[in-house]
Amino acid sequence: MVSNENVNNQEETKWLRCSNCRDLIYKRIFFENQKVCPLCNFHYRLTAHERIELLFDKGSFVEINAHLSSVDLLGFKTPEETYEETLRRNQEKTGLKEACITGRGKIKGVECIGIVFDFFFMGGSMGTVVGEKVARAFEEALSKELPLVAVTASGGARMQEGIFSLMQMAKTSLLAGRFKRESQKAFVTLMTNPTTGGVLASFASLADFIIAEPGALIGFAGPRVIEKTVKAKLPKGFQTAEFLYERGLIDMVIPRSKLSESISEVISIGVNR
Amino acid sequence: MVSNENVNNQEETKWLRCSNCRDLIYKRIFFENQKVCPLCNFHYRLTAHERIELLFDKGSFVEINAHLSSVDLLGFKTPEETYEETLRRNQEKTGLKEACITGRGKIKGVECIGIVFDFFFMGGSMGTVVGEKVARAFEEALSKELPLVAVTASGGARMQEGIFSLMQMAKTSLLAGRFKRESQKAFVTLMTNPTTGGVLASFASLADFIIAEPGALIGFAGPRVIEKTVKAKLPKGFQTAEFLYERGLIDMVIPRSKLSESISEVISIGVNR
Amino acid sequence: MRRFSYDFETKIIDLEEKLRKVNQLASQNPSFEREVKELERKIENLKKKVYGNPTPWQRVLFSRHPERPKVRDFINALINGFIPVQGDRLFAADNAIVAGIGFFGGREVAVCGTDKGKNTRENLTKNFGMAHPEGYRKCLLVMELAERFKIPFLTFIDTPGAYPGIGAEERGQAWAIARCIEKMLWLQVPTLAIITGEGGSGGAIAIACADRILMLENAYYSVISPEGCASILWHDEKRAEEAAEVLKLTASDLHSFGLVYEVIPEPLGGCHRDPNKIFKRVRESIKKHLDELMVKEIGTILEERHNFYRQIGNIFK
Amino acid sequence: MRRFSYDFETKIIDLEEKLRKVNQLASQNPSFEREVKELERKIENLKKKVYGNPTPWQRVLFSRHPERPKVRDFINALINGFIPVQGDRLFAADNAIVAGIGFFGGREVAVCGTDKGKNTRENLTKNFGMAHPEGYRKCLLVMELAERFKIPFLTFIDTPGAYPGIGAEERGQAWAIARCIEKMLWLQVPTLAIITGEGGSGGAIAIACADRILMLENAYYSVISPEGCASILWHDEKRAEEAAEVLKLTASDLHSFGLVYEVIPEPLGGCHRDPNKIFKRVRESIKKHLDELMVKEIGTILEERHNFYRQIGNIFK
Ligand SMILES: [Zn+2]
Ligand SMILES: [Zn+2]
Repeated sequence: MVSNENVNNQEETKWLRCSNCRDLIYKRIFFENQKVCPLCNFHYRLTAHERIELLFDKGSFVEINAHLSSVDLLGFKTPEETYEETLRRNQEKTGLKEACITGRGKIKGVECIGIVFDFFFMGGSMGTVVGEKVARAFEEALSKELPLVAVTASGGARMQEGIFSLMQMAKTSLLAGRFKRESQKAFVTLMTNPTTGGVLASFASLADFIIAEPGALIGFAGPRVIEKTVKAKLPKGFQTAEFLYERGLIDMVIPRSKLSESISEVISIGVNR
Repeated sequence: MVSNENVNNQEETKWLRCSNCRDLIYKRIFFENQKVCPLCNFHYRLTAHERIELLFDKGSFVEINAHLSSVDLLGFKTPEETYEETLRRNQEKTGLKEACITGRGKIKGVECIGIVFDFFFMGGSMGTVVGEKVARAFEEALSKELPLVAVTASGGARMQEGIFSLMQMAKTSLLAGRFKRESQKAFVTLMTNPTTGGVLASFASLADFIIAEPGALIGFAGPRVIEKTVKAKLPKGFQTAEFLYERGLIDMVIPRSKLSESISEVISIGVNR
Repeated sequence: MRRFSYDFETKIIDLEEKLRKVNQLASQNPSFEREVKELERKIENLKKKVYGNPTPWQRVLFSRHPERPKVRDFINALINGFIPVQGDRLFAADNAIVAGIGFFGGREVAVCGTDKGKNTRENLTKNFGMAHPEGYRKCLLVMELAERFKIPFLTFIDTPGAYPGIGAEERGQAWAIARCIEKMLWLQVPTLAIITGEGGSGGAIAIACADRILMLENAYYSVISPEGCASILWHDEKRAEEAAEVLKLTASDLHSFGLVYEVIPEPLGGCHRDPNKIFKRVRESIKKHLDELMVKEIGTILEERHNFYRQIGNIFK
Repeated sequence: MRRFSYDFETKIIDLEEKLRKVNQLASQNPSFEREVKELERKIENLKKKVYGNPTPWQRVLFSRHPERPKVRDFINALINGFIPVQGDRLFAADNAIVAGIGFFGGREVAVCGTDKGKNTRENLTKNFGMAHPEGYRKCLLVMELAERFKIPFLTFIDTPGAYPGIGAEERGQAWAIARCIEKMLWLQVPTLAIITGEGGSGGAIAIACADRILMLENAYYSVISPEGCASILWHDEKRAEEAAEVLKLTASDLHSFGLVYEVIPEPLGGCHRDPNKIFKRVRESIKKHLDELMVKEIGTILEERHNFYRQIGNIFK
């Protein structure tokens, strides 16, 4: 992440150091630039709220199913922490109830249902509540005849909910499948850094069109797991958005500043029918 | 092909030379072995009649649409020969009216519709009559609720019929598609040496199960065309049945002696429903 | 810079070059205007003579003209808000196929086309418009999108054929083409194919099995390239010109056979001489045919489509 | 040859070895029969003690036992006239997936399974039962065959997970798995999944979204391997045993959650100790569930299937 390490003390309120290019960024520019490094174009992670503010027309987003909050279905605990403690810690840290926000809003004037993941909440992992919110978002889009935009940032399934978490892959794919069969509106996924595991291997990759942010890590297995399995260094750029674009797995790589425009074009499909 | 070149004169009635392994084969053994070289297992081409005799239960095959014979739709002629002359020459050579025979018969007791190509008739090329016979075979299988077995041996579309020949790819694919949508009986292709071009790129590769004879050349483009395009020697075994089997494009490579058995098993699917 | 020309039109290109120069002079010195007029008349006459009744082979040459508008030029000119589909979501992104969804007029359409490059560098990434299996599988995806959104499916075709290469065979070129043909014939939306340049064999028919096939006047559509045909018949690729005659591959031949629904006329000498005119004509033609197709029930469309492809060439002894 | 054993069962395996020897002696010298009886009793008691109430981790070990029947053993034992589907008709033939059509009893079924090898050589060609995208795409083909022939779709699952490799990522492992899940959930025929050994995460659920999920007693089904979980929680794979506890991954856990329809009991100490018995039980179980499913309308089946997957884990604050 961006930090102010090695920044001259007097100046540390003004400057940040980019963890990617290691160069100094003027703080105000960094935030004006939507948390993209103006020097190396590295796209820093956004919180779900930041993403919503960036993507949706000002004040248009209205959250739905905000109240849903996870319970500990397995009685999952380690000597260090119970799952309920983990949840509470993440809720306090992020101010969110769960790892995604869903709602209805407008992107460049085009009304749609949005699913926005927050990686800062337990790595954007998909447990029963995330799965349920995703499912309800599809149902809402279907019943309101609106397009659906899913913005993913997730390490995958939520280990702490065990098999229930794995089963959210089925639940969300079921609903994505229903939407594609019963609606004529578009379903678009915007994959941001990172989108991996059970979220990628379920509804996210089933979209009509897949857009990604530059440099985003996108893959089924994590790079370290792969490295360990194949016992070799991974090729440069492996599992980046650009890598998948080259291989025809995603349709567009769009810089953050152009996302609203591109997404609004895609979700315009069928809007007037 | 098998020949008696370089065979000692006195013995030439008894021996043949295998064009593949260059070894001598005892003639009687060669024919007993269904025209497969007993030494190198090379599968020599069969005429449509030989194939029918080998595959179908004795006396069970009854030809349909035998009368269909091509006309010259384009007025195709070269300074050397008109298309009608080419047709007549091939009819006299093979005793066939066209490059495939279609009919109804039994394979190890299982009734089915058969399409059997004859490479000796203009390289088994698919013109309007072949296309029509294939289409009618599918229709017959559909209306009689029988499985369909297509035995292909073809260089592709028939140049002399120009665009009409190309359009047989559409016609036969349309009917293969109809059969797969409306029938619950099996559609099996047996690809023999060679199966290429427009026949492979239409109904033949749309089968539920694809079987091939060992060593058969199977591919979209001819090896010489590819060699010319890529300006390189082709890998050993390229475009053989075994090569495609390794790559998951066909399901089985079955020696000639076991074909009836294997095909009868496959077409038993759904027969009793 | 010397413009590209074929042997039979060198004179015209030369005169046009001269005309350009004389025009420049005339703009400064009005006394040259008479010369301009004369040159124009000369060129006009020569064009009528040379271009008035092109041989099949000359049409093949026009269809391959390096300056001929490429498929993406047609898409750029005719489709607004084009949203590209990049690859097959299986193996690769084939640049020889341009595909996506966009607006034709106010109407949403799904579009696929075989795209050639405009120069050597582009042609390397686009394989000279010869698609790999992954290109055809990209088309399958877009066909699914057309059904998913219940919008018409449009194809633009300009390809010497499907790519004959090692990887293409390894990954089932024939399988991909057959799947495309079958799927397009059964597609539950209206379909329209426009052959804008080369309609090369299996590589073309893969995405040409439409309700109506339109062809530009100088496009060709053939079971085999003239060169390939000559090579088989006479073991001599140079006799392609003769082969082009016997194959009956021109738009007007195919229209007379009842296979092509409409021939879209080109400016004299090939549509690269006036791209905007051809874009306009193609636009009008597509609009007319889509309008006609869109008022029909989908059941009727499929029945007519199937009847059409079922009866092709049904003349037997 | 020394038989394979886990630490906690070494004593049993040792005694069984002795029993075999004493049995040989007894066949020649009846005076040993008493010793046989005694050993048998001893073993029986020990088995009850050691095997009677295995920990989750011990079940994981059983599920991975090298002698445990592999998926193709189940297919060989239960399916007659098996006609294999070799590959995905797109890119490759993945040996980690066994798939095809055959007869279960007198009934036609389409079958897919993740197959492990029985030795190192086999495991190399089968990637230890970890499928590549082409393996899952082979399953998609077989699902289409199931619909085409209107026959039930059966899956056998025994995989540590989908293969985490470079080629697998390049060719869209996640895309293939998602497609499988979606297609299976919408498949227009009855479906049945049997987890026979390891039910490893995404690689397992890809072909486990069935109307009913059955599990062998010592099989496990988990969002992550115990090792992976331990590695994340404590940066220590060796604490897999603890992770196996917290993950609640055993058949009986999953049955109590209502996720698994039936647990098929295994012989004490794991089903490799009596393969024929487990084949018989699995056969009976499949028969029962297919019989029950086949009398339902397909509309009812899909409705029940969708309701089931829609409500999983719906307990919120
Ligand atoms: Zn930077
Ligand atoms: Zn030989």
